[in-house]
Amino acid sequence: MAKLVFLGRLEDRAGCAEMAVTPGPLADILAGLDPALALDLLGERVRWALNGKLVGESEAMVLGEGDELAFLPPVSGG
Amino acid sequence: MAKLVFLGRLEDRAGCAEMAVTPGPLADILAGLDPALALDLLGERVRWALNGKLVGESEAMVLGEGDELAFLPPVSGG
Amino acid sequence: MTADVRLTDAAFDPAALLAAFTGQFGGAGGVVSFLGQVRDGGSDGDGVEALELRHYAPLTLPGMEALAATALTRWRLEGLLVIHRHGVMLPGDPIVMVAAAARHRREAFAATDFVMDHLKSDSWFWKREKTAAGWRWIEPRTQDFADRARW
Amino acid sequence: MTADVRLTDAAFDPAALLAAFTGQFGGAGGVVSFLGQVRDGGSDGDGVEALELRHYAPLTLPGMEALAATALTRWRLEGLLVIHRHGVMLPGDPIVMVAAAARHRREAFAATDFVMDHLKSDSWFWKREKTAAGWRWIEPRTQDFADRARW
Repeated sequence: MAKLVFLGRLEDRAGCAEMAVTPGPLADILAGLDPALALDLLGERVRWALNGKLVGESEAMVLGEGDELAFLPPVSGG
Repeated sequence: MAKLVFLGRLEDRAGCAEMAVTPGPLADILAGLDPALALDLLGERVRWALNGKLVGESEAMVLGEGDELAFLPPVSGG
Repeated sequence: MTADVRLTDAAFDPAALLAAFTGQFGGAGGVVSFLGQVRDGGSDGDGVEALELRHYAPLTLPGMEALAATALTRWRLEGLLVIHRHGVMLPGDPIVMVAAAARHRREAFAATDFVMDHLKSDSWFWKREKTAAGWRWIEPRTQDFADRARW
Repeated sequence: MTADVRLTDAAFDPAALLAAFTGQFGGAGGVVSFLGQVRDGGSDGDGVEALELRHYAPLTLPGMEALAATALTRWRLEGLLVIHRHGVMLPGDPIVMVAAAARHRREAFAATDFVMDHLKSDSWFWKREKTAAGWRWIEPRTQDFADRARW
């Protein structure tokens, strides 16, 4: 399995902090989510981290077994 | 008597922190001091305080009984 | 010199940490510290009962360490401490402490100020507050970006 | 609000003072502090064995109080502490601590920085240092005047 991680308010939108998903093209994974959540994850202020490293936000990404993709909304911390 | 107070390096010059002097015109009092010390007390970077308040540096001053005149060189503190 | 950078879910004692830090740097001459704590809402009636800071482990501590390293390259410091809580905190609880020791106090002030500005605007923390109305995520403050832009 | 301003010839405990100060201002959100201590000369070989600060009682504490009052008019603070030693101190001894509590950290930073700059350049203290060569009065530093001129 692969894993999606939702930070900040995205956790409330998703209803969970993490979600196990079937590996494969990200476009397919997003298509299986609630459309409103998928739209939020693709929002221009949301950054992505793949396996702990910031990456470009591309729907062309393919998640492999064990991959972790985190969705990071604007921070409000400190 | 009146009192002269020497702060900072002026204490070393005077050889004491305080000096009791006979009340009267300051010019007379200064004339009774070591001339090198008197010159230092009149230096342009030395400020004066009479009875705890800053005053203009004027040799025309007259010290009365119980007056305290302090000579304050540039500070180097804190 | 390396900075002492910590991310913790346990309460910390700012006075004890600062005393230990100051004791390490006897040659410093000056130590500047900033302590941020959860406001007790009493003063302005915002009624915050609790605050939670979430983080993303793979990014948050490495980001703090990179920020501290940047401060060490920009100012001549003898010591730098950065400690940040995550988890649920109550009014009055310490959230963050930054301390910088330097021979010249201007450098200690600038480094502490710089680290705080970037912790606020760039660090991977997400904050929510609990009031009588429940938990609510906090939006980034415009001021935080303005603060960061000073550097 | 009035500032807590003290001039003392006794050693003080910065950590305990700061903890007490911080505890008083739970609504503040942020506390900035500066601690100045006698450098231990080991690091640069200046070999200072002791430092003495003299003051002139009728002017020194009133001057510190006036400075604190000015800071209170310029920044929105919830609390301000200024404590300064005089007398003979040894390496590592605290000399001065300034702490400012504010809702907005920028104000706490600015007020602390301002008070320190003016304490250094304007306060009625005279400093001498003891080295192997004996006691020596310290000249004012040009940097102190430059620091004050920033305000």
